[in-house]
Amino acid sequence: MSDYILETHGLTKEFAGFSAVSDVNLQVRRHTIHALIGPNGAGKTTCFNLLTKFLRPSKGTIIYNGEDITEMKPADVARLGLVRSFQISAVFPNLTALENVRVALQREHGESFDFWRSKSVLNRFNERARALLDDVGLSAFADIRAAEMPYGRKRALEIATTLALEPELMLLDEPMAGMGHEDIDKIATLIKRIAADHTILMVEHNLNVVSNLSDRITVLTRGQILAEGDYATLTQDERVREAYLGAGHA
Amino acid sequence: MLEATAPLLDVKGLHAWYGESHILHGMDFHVRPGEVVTLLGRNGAGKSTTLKSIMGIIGKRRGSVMFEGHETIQLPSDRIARLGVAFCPEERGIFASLDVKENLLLPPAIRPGGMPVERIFDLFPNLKERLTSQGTKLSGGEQQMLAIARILRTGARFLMLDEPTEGLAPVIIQQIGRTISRLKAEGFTILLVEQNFRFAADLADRFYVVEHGQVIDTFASGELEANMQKLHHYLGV
Amino acid sequence: MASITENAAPDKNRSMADEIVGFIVMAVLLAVVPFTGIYPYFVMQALCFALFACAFNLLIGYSGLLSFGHSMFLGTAGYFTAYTLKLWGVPPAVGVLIGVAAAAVLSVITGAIAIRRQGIYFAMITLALSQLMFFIYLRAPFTGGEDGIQGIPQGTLFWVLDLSHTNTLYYVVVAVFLLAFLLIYRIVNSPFGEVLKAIRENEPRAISLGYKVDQYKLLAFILSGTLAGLAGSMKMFVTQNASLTDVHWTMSGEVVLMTLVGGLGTSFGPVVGAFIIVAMQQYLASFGQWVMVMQGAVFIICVLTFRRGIVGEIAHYFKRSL
Amino acid sequence: MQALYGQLLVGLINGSFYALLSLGLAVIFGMLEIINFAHGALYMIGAFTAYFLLQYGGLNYWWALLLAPLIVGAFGMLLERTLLRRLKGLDPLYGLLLTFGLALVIQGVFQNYFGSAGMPYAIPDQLRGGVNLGFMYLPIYRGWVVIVSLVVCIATWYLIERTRLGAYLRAATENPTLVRAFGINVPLTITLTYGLGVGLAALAGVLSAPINQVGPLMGADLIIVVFAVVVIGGMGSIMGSVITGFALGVIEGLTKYFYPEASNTVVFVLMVLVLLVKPTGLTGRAN
Repeated sequence: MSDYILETHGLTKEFAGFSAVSDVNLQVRRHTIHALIGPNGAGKTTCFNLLTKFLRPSKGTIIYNGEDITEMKPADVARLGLVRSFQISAVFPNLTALENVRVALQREHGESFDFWRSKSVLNRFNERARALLDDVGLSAFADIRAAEMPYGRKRALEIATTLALEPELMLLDEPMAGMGHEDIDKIATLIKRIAADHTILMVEHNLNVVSNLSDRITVLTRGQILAEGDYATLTQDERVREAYLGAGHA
Repeated sequence: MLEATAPLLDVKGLHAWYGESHILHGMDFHVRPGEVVTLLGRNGAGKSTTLKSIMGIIGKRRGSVMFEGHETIQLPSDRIARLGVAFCPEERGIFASLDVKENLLLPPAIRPGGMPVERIFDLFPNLKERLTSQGTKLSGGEQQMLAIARILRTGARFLMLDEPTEGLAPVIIQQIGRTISRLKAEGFTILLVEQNFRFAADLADRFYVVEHGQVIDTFASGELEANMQKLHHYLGV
Repeated sequence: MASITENAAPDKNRSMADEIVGFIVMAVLLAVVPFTGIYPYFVMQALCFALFACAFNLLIGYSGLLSFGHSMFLGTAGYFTAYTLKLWGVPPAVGVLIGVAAAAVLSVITGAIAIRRQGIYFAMITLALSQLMFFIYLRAPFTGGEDGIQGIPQGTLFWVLDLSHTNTLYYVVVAVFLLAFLLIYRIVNSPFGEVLKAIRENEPRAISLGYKVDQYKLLAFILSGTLAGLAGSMKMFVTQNASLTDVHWTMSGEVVLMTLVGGLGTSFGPVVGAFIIVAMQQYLASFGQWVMVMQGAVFIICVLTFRRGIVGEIAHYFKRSL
Repeated sequence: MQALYGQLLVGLINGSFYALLSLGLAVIFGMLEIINFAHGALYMIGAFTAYFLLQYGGLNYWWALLLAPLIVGAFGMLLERTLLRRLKGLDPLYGLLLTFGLALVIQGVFQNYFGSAGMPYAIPDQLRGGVNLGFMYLPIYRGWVVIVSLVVCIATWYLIERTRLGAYLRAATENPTLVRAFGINVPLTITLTYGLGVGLAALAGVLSAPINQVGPLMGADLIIVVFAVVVIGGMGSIMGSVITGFALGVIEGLTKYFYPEASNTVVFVLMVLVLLVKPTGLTGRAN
């Protein structure tokens, strides 16, 4: 098994007229936190949607665990252990936190087409679901409907639901966007803890948010990779600072 | 001299909601005639929502938005536009089913004194050859110029630009910077939302820092150097 | 955006107690009907439409898929049961099985075609497919064309129950209806039902968890079409004929009306809606075409001001899940 | 061979109605995101308006061609203002349910007063008779219907694709919020667009009155075929709807000649085939 869980070769996506992502060669090392950052309009979200198969690439290939998943459907890729989160909170609003996690647990063990059996048969997952909720600090909210939770908790619930699938690679889309400071620290420590036995590719906007979190950072601007490296080297890199603060104008 | 004149735009206690999420928590700021004012802040702070609330294209809003002495908080967006407010959205909003010429001529003239088309072509020369090509077949930079050009024709004197430099090459950014300073020289009043801090620093007279849907600080352009550290912290760079 | 399945997501958790109580009340009411003055044939016909509406509600109420061609399943099962009973002389139970099987096969074929599109296109495709079936049955020899299949023997069920005897037929129809109602309740509250609920609440998220959503929608369509077939077969015993009106698009519209009036996404809404619409057609028959006008008006009023429907409003008001 | 050309002509005429109606549906769907189930009923009202204008107003066919689309179009705009407007922000399926209710009301009212049979409407004198083209005999009125439909379809295409008013309509279809932020009264544009779509249906009604007789049921079955046409053609482009409408009319005509039993199912069968091959329809705009 190569030590890269995910690799892209010449990944490109053209929309009418201009290419949102052009010729991106990304390599995500196993059991690390890899951050994909860049200012607005850099093509982060397009890149993210290409990797999670919610968008079809115009050119290039995506290799996951040595397998070419370029043409695969989103649901199939999720079954291989590459699971994504969403920027706008992706929970099942009218299901309780426990039920949210259980929907994910249920898929793994196959009886999702059983229309003749009572759903109480799913109660055997409750214990694992409560453990996952506990992992993300939501054990007290198991029976609360997701819609009634504040934003930070919804984000934690989403991560618990993703973890339920025991994914190998978790793709997080701006997990800290729109959060207050105290929530950011909570989610950051949670991601750090998860990274111990999972690989995480995270799209984020700000440099310092990923500073103590990521092992490796790729900076995207205008759909292309500008620079790669760890936080220390990148903060010195003038091109990165300029990409963010922008070049002065004449 | 500027302090004496009444503000062109005066926003007080502005709250706004996207569906159920409460985005603006009481914005207070103003813009005087002829000024270029920039809203700074991190992603999700509510900068774009502020512009959209002023334009009246947000689900629910409360508070006061006075424009040239008119209270616009209750008005539908087409009535606000007719008061002389022009908006250039972050995603630029170029219509794919229209060609460049149709995109350019779409916004109706709401007041005499709009910029004549020849004048627009010398501000944005490369739009001239692309008139018949389809709206979205333009490059990012050309689309941004078209989005600015089409609101100059209408006679509106107050322009709201949402992240005009987003995703653009440095040389294009410089061209847009020159255009904005020429518009400022011609007496347009501009409210700018911009991530590209240095781009905004050279253009704006005053800055407001927005966080979690509120204005938390404000600087004049002269005070920038002194507050660089604080700004970096605010912008989380 | 207020969605068509808002009833199915009650404000508080769906509690079993309310629905069990509701079911018992319904069963008792149905059981005593023959002892009251109510005309049993009216109740039997209404029950068949109630089952038809409950089957339809499984699709629209819980998966958000509006099918405008559900009459093709009602009519198909009715024709097949009528034909096998009258010309092959098979016993009633076998006739019903054949009818339901025919509806099931049709639902697999039409489902596979219609599922490829969503929302308004799905509705138009199902409408066009049922119109295709209408013209096929118009010409097919075995359906008897314009006047359909008449005078079908009711036969005796399991060699003991003589269905030509009104009260016997009545209790058989009630039994079948209650069993089917429980089956639908089971489907909604099964592991499969949980996935349907997740897809309805946030389809992209369900996909990202690895669910092949089209397969679940297709199974929901097949279950709904098959149960609608059961309603068609049962109705044949009550009306003793099978005709083109059962596959006409106005019949598809009627089942939508019944479910909308009663309450999309509620358990008992379709039953209440069916009784109201059948009563309206029966007791206002003397008004001729005005019945269609009234149905149209009820449609408009429900869509504009009464989207939860009767049972939906009651459930919402009393914070119950019905 | 005469019979083949005869059926081809019938196909072209049906195609004209399919084109006019699917064009109206596509314009309305583009702007209001509503499939107008009442479109068939409004087509029927168009024919009845011509009938009333003649019967009670003494105004002949030529007046009807002009006035019916305007009268019924205005009625359509009234419906949009009072009923359809309230559906803003709701699930588009409610639009289908509401307009289905409307279709029932309209059809029920007309059936009450006129029963189900159709009433004749005379072909105007100037368009009586026919001309022998050598390979076939062409009744003038039927030729007229095809030509008028073609002209109106192309004129509508030109209005939408090539004029400033059309640019407003296309832009408002694509991004109504932004167009309104430019100071354009989008709600009014929506009302006018619905009026245009309904006017096209009413015009088709007037054209069809002399051929298909004026009756309450004339629109009901036709609209379901038009739905299939719209599914096949996709609602991506105006010209796509028109071409698909005429093409399917001709194919239906050919089927009547070669295999008559399948004539009223061929459109649905074609829809199934198109869906299996290209789910998003010929013009490819996904739902």
